[in-house]
Amino acid sequence: MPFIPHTDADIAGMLDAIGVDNIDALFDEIPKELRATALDGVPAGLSEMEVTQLLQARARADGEPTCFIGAGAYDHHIPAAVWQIATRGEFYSAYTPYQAEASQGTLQVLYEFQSMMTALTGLDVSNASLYDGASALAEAVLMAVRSNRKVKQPRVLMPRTVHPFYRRTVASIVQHQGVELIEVDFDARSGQTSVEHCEAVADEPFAALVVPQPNVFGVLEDVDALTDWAQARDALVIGVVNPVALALLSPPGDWGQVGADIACGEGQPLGMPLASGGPYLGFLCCKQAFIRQLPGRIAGKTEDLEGKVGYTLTLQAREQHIRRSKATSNICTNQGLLVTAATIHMAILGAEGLERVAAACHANTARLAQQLCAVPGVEPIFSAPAFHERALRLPAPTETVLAALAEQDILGGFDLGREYPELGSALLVCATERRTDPEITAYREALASAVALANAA
Amino acid sequence: MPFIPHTDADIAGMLDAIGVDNIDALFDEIPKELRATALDGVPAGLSEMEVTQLLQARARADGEPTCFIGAGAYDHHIPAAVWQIATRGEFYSAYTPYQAEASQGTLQVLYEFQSMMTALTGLDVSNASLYDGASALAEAVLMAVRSNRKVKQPRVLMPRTVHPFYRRTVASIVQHQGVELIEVDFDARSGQTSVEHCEAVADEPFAALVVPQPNVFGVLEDVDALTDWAQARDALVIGVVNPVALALLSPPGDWGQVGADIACGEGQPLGMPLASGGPYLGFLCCKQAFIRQLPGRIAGKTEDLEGKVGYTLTLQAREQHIRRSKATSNICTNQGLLVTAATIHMAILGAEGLERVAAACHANTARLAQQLCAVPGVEPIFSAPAFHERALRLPAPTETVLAALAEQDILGGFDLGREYPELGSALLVCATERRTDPEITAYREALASAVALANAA
Amino acid sequence: MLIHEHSRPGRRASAQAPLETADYGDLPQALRRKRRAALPEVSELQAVRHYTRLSQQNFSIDTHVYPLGSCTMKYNPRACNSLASLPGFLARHPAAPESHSQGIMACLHELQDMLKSVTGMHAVSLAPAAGAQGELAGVMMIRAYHDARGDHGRREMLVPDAAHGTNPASAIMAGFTVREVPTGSNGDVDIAALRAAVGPQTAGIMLTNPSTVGVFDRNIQAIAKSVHEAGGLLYYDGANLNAILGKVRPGDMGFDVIHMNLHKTFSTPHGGGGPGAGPVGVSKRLEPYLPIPVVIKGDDKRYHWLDEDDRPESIGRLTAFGGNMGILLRAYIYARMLGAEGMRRVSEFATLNANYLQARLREAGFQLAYPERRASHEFIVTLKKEAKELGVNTMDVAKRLLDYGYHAPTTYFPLLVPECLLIEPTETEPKEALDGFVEAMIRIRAEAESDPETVKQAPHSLPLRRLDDVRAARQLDVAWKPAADNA
Amino acid sequence: MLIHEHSRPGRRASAQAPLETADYGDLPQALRRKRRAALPEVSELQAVRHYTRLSQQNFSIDTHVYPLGSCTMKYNPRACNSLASLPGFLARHPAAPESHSQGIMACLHELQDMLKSVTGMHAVSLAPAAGAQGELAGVMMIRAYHDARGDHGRREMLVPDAAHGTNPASAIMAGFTVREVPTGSNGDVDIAALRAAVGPQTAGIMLTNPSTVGVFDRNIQAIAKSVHEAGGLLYYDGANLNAILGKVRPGDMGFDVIHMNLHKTFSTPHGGGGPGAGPVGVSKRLEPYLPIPVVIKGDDKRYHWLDEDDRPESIGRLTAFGGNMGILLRAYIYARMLGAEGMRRVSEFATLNANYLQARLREAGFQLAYPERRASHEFIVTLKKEAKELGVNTMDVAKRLLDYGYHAPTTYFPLLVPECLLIEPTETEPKEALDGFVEAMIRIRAEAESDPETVKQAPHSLPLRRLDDVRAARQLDVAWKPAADNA
Ligand SMILES: Cc1ncc(COP(=O)(O)O)c(C=O)c1O
Ligand SMILES: Cc1ncc(COP(=O)(O)O)c(C=O)c1O
Repeated sequence: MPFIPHTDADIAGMLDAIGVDNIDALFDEIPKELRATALDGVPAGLSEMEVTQLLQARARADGEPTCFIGAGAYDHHIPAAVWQIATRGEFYSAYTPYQAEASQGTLQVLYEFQSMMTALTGLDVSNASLYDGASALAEAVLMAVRSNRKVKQPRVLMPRTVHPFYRRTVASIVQHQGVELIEVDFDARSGQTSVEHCEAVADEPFAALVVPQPNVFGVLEDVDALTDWAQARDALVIGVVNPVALALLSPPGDWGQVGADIACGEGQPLGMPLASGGPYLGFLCCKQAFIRQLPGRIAGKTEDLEGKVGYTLTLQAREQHIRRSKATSNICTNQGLLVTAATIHMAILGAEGLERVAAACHANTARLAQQLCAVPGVEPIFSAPAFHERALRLPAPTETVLAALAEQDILGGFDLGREYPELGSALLVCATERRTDPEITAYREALASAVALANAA
Repeated sequence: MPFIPHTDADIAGMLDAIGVDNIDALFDEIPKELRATALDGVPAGLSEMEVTQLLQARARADGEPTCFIGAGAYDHHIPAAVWQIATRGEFYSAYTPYQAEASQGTLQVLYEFQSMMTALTGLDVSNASLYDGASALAEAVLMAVRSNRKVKQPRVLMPRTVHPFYRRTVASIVQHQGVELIEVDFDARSGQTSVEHCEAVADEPFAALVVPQPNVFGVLEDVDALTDWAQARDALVIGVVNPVALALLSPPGDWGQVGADIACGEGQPLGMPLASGGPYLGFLCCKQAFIRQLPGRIAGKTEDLEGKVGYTLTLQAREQHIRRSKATSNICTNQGLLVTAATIHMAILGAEGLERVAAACHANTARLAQQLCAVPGVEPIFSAPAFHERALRLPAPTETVLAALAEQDILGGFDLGREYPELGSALLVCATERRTDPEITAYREALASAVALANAA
Repeated sequence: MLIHEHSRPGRRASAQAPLETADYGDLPQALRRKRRAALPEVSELQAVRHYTRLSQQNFSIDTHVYPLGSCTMKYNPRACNSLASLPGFLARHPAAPESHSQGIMACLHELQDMLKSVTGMHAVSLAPAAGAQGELAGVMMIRAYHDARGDHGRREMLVPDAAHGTNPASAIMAGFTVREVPTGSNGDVDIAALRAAVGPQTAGIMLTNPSTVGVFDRNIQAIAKSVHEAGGLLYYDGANLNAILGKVRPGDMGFDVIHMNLHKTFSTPHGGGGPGAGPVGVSKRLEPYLPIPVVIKGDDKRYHWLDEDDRPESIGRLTAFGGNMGILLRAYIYARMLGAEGMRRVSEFATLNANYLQARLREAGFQLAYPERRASHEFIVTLKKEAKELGVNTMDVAKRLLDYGYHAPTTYFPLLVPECLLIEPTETEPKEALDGFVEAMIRIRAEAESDPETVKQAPHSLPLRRLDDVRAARQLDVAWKPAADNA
Repeated sequence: MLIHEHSRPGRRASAQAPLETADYGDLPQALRRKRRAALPEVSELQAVRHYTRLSQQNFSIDTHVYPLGSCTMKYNPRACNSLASLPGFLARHPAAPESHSQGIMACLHELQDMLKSVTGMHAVSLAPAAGAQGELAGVMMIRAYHDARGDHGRREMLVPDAAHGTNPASAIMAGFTVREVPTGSNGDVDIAALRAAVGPQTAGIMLTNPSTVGVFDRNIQAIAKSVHEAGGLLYYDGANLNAILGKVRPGDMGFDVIHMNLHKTFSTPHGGGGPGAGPVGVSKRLEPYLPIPVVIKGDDKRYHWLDEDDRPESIGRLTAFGGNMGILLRAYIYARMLGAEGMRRVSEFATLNANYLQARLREAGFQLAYPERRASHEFIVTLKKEAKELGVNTMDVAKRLLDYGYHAPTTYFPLLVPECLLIEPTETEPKEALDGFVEAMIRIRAEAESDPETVKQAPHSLPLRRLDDVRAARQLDVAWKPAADNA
C-alpha cells in the first residue's frame, strides 16, 4: 500500500472506534449496484524503482534535439538555485495561503512577485498569476470589457499578429460571454499592425485593443501610436508582452501618452523550463483604477495584532469562493509554484541580468537569421525591426524542411505557413542565449542540405 | 564578480572604515616578491549557463552503460526523497555541529544514524562516519590494536578475501604506525578463509582478525567459527560487512559465542549514488567497552537547561581538536551529508525494505550467473554459498572480453584476475535489484559473442 | 524583510546572466525602455537565503498535518517531481515534432486511458489547467452538445447550494444562468426541489458526489434520472474523487462530463496555490467537443496529437500549449506507482481516516453537521454552539490549531453550514496524527471555556500574530514601489 | 522526537523496495539473521516530514550568517550540486573502464591543473577525502622522501602551537614525533625558537600561512630557508587558501607539500560535517610519492588513471575508490565559474570583509588578539577582559549570538589565545551582514554589563535552551535501543 501508513493494529483500532467491522462497511451508503469492481484500464502498481526505469526510458526516447523554436516558449537558462528552492517541501506541498499566519512564505513571495511584475510592466498592480499567457489574455479581454465605463459594446480588436494559439484560446474562453473579437490585419511588408489596419475595422465603438509587443513574428509594433489611437476612441489598451523583452523594451505603462491600461503575457521566460508547454504562468497587470475587475488572487501587505508587517490575500470579494456566480472569474487554483520560481528567478537575475539575457537572445537570433539567409532562397519576410525571433521565407515546403532537420536532431522553428497561409513557406526561428555559434552553424549547414534535398525531390 | 555582493559604495565605505585606499593595501604584509601575478593555468570564468553546457556534454560523453560491476560499490535504487531532503540548504550548507543548539537537525540525524547502524550490526555503539569503507577498516585495525589489552603485539590477520583495495588502503594508512598485517590465504575451491588458513599464519599472538562478510568474491565466510577461533586466542574480531547484506545475514554482534568486537564497512549501498567512487561513507561500530578508542564524531543524547531532550557531540576528548597528537585519529571533517542521506534511506526502507533489496540483488545475481554460465566455457569459480556477487571463470582473457562488452555499453564486471592471478581469467559479476531480465539476457548474448570473438582472434 | 530591501544599486548575481551585454543597437530608440525596472539587485546567496528562510514560514504537507477539506492535502511523492524533471522532459519544446515526442505522448496517452478507467467515462482530454478550467470546459461541452442539437433554450445550469464557488462561476463563463438547488438536512440534495427545478430550460446540473458536505448522495441515480429525463446533462466536479477511487465511478452514476483535480486525487503538488491540472472525461456523445489537444495512438503504433483540424467541433483550446504537461506527468507517475490496487486503497483509507476522526470528534463532544451519515473522505464539524456559548468562532479555533502544529481545516465552506470546519485528513496521515488532532481540538475547547482570549488572539507561537485582513483591503498595498516612486 | 518514535510494527514505505521478497533460500540458515534489525518502520511521508522538520532546526549558510573561523562558510553555489548530480555522473561505477570515463576524467584533469596553478606546485593528486587525510598524505610523502634517500633519522615534525589539531594528529599517524613551535606575540612564528628547534632530526614543519591566528607570517621566507637548510621539508595546511587565492602561492613561499580543503576555498558543501576533499600538491621531487590515483592525459589525447603499477613509489591508496569524486566535481564547477579573475576576487573580498569587521569591532571596543596586524580572511577577538570583569565568557557570547540570528564564530581555537573568537566572514557576505554582526556584538556586551544572566543562559529563542555537554558524556547515550533491549 504505497504511501499509506496504516498497520493492521491501527486499522483494527480505528474500525473499532468507528464501530464497523471492516472498511467496506464505510461505503455502505453507496448503492450496491453502483459499486465498481475492477479498474481494468489501470495496470498493477510499480515500485518507485520500476517507474523510474520506465520514465527514464521515455525521457530518453525523445532525444536531446537543439531547439530553435520560440513562438511563445523560450529555451532560457534557469539558475540552478531557482528550482532547488522552489521545490522545497514548504513551497511545493503547501496550498493557497488561506491561513495567512501559517503561509507567510508563500504570501510574501506573491507580494514580491506582484511588485516585480508591476516594475517590469510599468503598471500599478498585478495579480498573483493565471494559468498561462493565452488564458491571461482571455481574462484581460473580459476584464477590459467589464472595466470600460465609456464603451459598453463588448467588442475587442484583436490583431492577427497576436499569437494564433492565443487568439484561439481567447475565442474559446470568451465565446459564450458575448464578446465580439474583431480581427485586425497586418502590413504584409513590415509585419506590423498599423493604425490604418485598426481604423479599417473600427467603424463601431470598441471596448479594447490588444497590442502584442513583440508580435508573433518577433516584429515590434508601434505601440505608442496604437495606444494613443485606441485611447482616443475611449478604448482600453491591453498589452501582450514578453517579460524578458521588457528588460529592453518600453513597458506597457509607458506606451503612448498615458500608458496601456492592462498588460498580460506568458511568464515562462522567467525561469520555467519548456516542459512540453506547461506548467507556465499567466501574468496580468493593470492600472490601479481597474483592480476590482482584476481576476485571480492578490496578496496585500498588512499588520498583525502587534503591528508587525505581514501579508495576506486581499480583495477576495472579487473571487469565486466569495462572489460565486458574480465573481470576476472562475479561477481558483492558479500557478503558485511557478510564481515562486519566477520570483526567485527575477531576484537572482535582476533587471540588468534580464537585460543581458534579452540582448543575448536578440543578438543570437540576428546572427542565426543572417546565417540562415546565406542559404540560397532563404530570406527575411518582414522589414520592421524584430526582437529575438525572425520570420523567414524558405525556398521549399516548411514541413519537409523541418522534418529533414528533425532527423538531424535540430528543431528548426515554428511553421508559420500553417497559421498564415499567405506567407507561403514560412518559418519562425529563435536562438536564445543558450544557443552557441557551433549550433547555429550546424543549423545553417543542415538547412542548406535540407533545402537542396527538398528541391531535388 | 560571481558570488560577491559588494557594490562600489560598499567597497568605498569599507576601505574608509579600515583606513586604507584600496584592497591591495590589505595584502601589504605579504612580502612583495611573493605576490603572484597571474593564474596561468586557470581559464577565464564562465557563466553558470556555460558551465552547465560544458558539464552536460562531459556527463553525456560517458554514456549510459548497463552496470554489472559490484566489487564494493553497488547500483541500488535510491528513493527520490533521500537526496531531495539531504540537499536542502539547512543540511547541505551547515558544518560540523559545534554549536549544538543551532544544529539539532544534524545532531539528531547523527544520533539516529548511530542507532540504525548499531541495529544493523548488532553492536553497542557507532561513530558518525569515517571517509569510506576502506579507511574505516584502517581505523578499525588501529583501534583494535589500541584496544586489545591482552595482546600487545600490533599484529593483525588480514585474509586475502578482503577486498584488495581495502587491504591496500589499510596498508597505506597503518604503514607507519608499527602495525604488522599478516595475509591469510583462502581455500581455492570454496573461496573461503578457513580456520586452518588462519592457524597457518598465527604462530605468534595477534591483536585482531579481520573477517569480511561477504568476502570480496561474494562468498560467505564461516564467521562464527572464525570469530570463536580468534577470540579464543585473545584477539579481537573486526567484521567488514555490507550493510545491505546485513538485512539477511547474521550481524557481527551475533557472530560466534560473544559476537565480533568491531564492525566496519562501506555505507554506499545505503542511498549513495555510485558517483565514480565517492563521496561514500565509512561506518565503524563496536562494543561499548571500546568506545573511548573509537575514532570520529559521536553524537550523544542530553538535556537542555529546562530538561528538554537534545543532542550534542560527545566524548570529544578522543578527538584531534582536543587531544591533538594523542587523539584516536586525525579525522575531522567526515562524511556528514552522506550520513544524512543514509539515515533517510534507512528510515524509508526500514529493515524489511532492505531485506527485499538484498533478496532481489541476490536472486538477480543468481539468475545472471546461471545465464552467463550457459555460455560455453564460463563457469563459477567457487563452491561456497555467495551473496549477490559471483566469481566466474572465462574461457578468454577477461580484459579482452570486458573491452568487447564495453563497446556494447555493458560493464561486465570486475576483473579479478588482475588482483588474483592464480584465478586465471576471472570475472566478478553483480546484478543488483535494478538489473532487469532483458538486461541480463542482453549480457549473456553479448558475452557469448565476446568470448567467441576473443577465441577466434 | 522584502527581497527589495536587500537590494543595493549595482549588486548582482553575476554568474547568472551572460557575462557581457550583447548589442541591441538595432532596436529603435523610441521603443526602448527608458529606465531599468526596479527589480531587486541582490547576490545569489542573498536570494537563496531569503527564499530559503521564507519557505520555512510556510506550513505544508511536508512539515505539518494539513487537513484542509476539499483540497486533499496528501503526501506528494518526491519521485513524481524528480522523474517529471528528467532533463529530457524539461527540455522538450511544446512545438517539438511528434518524432521527438513519443516518450511523453506515451505517458499522456496512458494517463488518458487510466483516467477513463477510473471515472468510467468514454474519452478524456488532459487540456484544462486546473479544476475550474476543467469545469468551464465541461459546461462548455454541455452547451456545445445542446447547441449542436439545435436545443438552444437550455440556458440554465443547476448548482447545489453546497457547491464550490467555481461551479456557478464556471457556469456563468459558459453563458449559463445559475439556479441553486438546496441541500436537504441529511446532506443529500433536496430531491423534491430538484424535480421542481428541472425543465426544458435545464442544460444540466453540476454536482460532486460525495458532495462538498462530505457525504455520498444516496439519491444519485434518482437525480441522474430526473435531470436526464428533463433533457439535461450531469456534470461531475471531480474534486472529491479521492473518496471513491476504485469504489464507484462517476460514469456509472450517470454523469456525462467530469473534471478531475489531479492536484488533489493524483497528488500533484499544490505548490502554494497551484499549478493544478483538471482533465475532463466525457461520455461518448460528448467526445467531439473535448478541448484540444488529445493524444491518440495511431494504427502506425505511434502517438499523434489531435488538434483543431482533427476535432472541428471541439470547444477549442484553453491554454496556448495544451495544458500543464509537467503536472500531468506527475499524476501519471503517481498513478503508475499506485496501480489499480493502490487506487482502491487510497479511497478506502481516506474514508477510514475521515470516519475515524469523525467518530473521535463526535465522542469528544463536537457537533457534526450530518451526524447520522458516514463521512466520505471528509466531514463537517460545526462550532455554532461554541460560537454562541463561548464567543469563540471557527476562525479562532482554526488559528489556535496552528499553535498546536496543525494546519486548519477549511473554514466557512460550504457556506450553508454555520461556523463549519470541513476536515479532510487524507489517507497518508497515520492514526497518531489524527489522535493528535483530536487532542488539540479538545484542548482548544477547554481553553475556550477557561481562557477564551487565548483562542481569540491566536496564533501565539508563529512568527506573526493574527493578521488584519480588513486593513489589507482598506489600505491597499499590493506592490512594493521604489522610494522615488512613492515620493 | 526520534524517527524511531514514529515507528509502528508493520508500517512501510512500500513503493521503495521491490514489491515482493525474492528467494534467498540458498543462503545457509546458520549465517542468516535471526531477527530483523530494529530500524524504524515509517511511511514515506513520515520520513519526509521528520527530516524536513529536522533540517529546519539547523543554522546553515543558506539560512544564516555563519562566520565560523577556519571553516570558510561561504555560499555554496547551487549549480555545483545540480551539475555534479547529472545522471551520467551519478551512475558511473568507480571501476568503469576509461572508455566510459573520459568526460569525468577531463574534469578531474583540468581540476588538477587549476590547483597546480593556484598553489604553484608541480603536481597534484586529488585522492585525499578531506583536509586531515590530505595532511596525512602530505606528511607521509615527506617521510617517503626522506626514507627514499636513506635519511631515516628524520622523525620529528615541527608544528606551531597555533596549528589545527589535525596537524599533530596527522604527523603522529605518519610515524613522526611532534615538536611544538611557539607563536610570537605578534602572531608570527617565533623564528628564534624555530631556529633552535630545527636539526638533523627535523623531517619538516607543518604550517599554514596566513596562520590560524589570522595573520600572514611575514617571515615565511626565513622559515623556509631555515627548515630547508636543516634538510626538512615544508608542509602547507591549505585550510587558509581562501585568504591568498591568486595573491600568493604556497609553492612560491617555499612549501614542498600542500593540501587544500576544497570544502572551504572551493566552496563544496560542508554538509553538516563533510564530505570534504583534500587534494595534495607537491614540488617535483615529491611527485613519485603522490597518493593514487592520478589522472594524466596521454599522447593519445585520452585520459588515463595512474595507479599502483604506474607509481610504485606512491604512498598508496587512501580510500578504496580514489576519493570524493562528487566533491571534486563540485570544486571543478566552482573553479570554472570563478575563473582566474574570480579567484583573485575571492581572496580580495574575503580579506576586505575580515579587515572591515576587525576595524568595526576594534572601534566598538573589542580587544583584538593581534591589534597591530592586518587581518587575513579571518581574525581573532579575545574576550578575556569581558570574562574577567563581567563573568561572561566566550561560549556565553557565542550562544547569545545565536539568539541574534548569527552562527557563532569559532570559539576557543586556536588554543593559545584565551577566550577567543576566530571570525571569518568570507567574501560572500554583504556589508549589511557584517554591520549587523557588529551591532549584535555591541548589544551582547551591553547585556553582559546590565543583565549577564541573559547572556549566560543563552540561547533563548531557539527550540532548545543551552545543552548540557557534561551530562552527555557522563550518562552516555549514543544510540536508541528498542524497549525490549533496554528491559
Ligand atoms: C469542490 C471543488 N470544486 C472545484 C474546485 C476548483 O478546482 P481548482 O482550484 O483546481 O480550479 C475545488 C478546489 O479548490 C473544489 O474544492
Ligand atoms: C586549519 C585547519 N587545518 C586542517 C583542517 C582539517 O581539515 P578537514 O576537516 O577537512 O579534515 C581544518 C578544518 O577543519 C582546519 O581548519
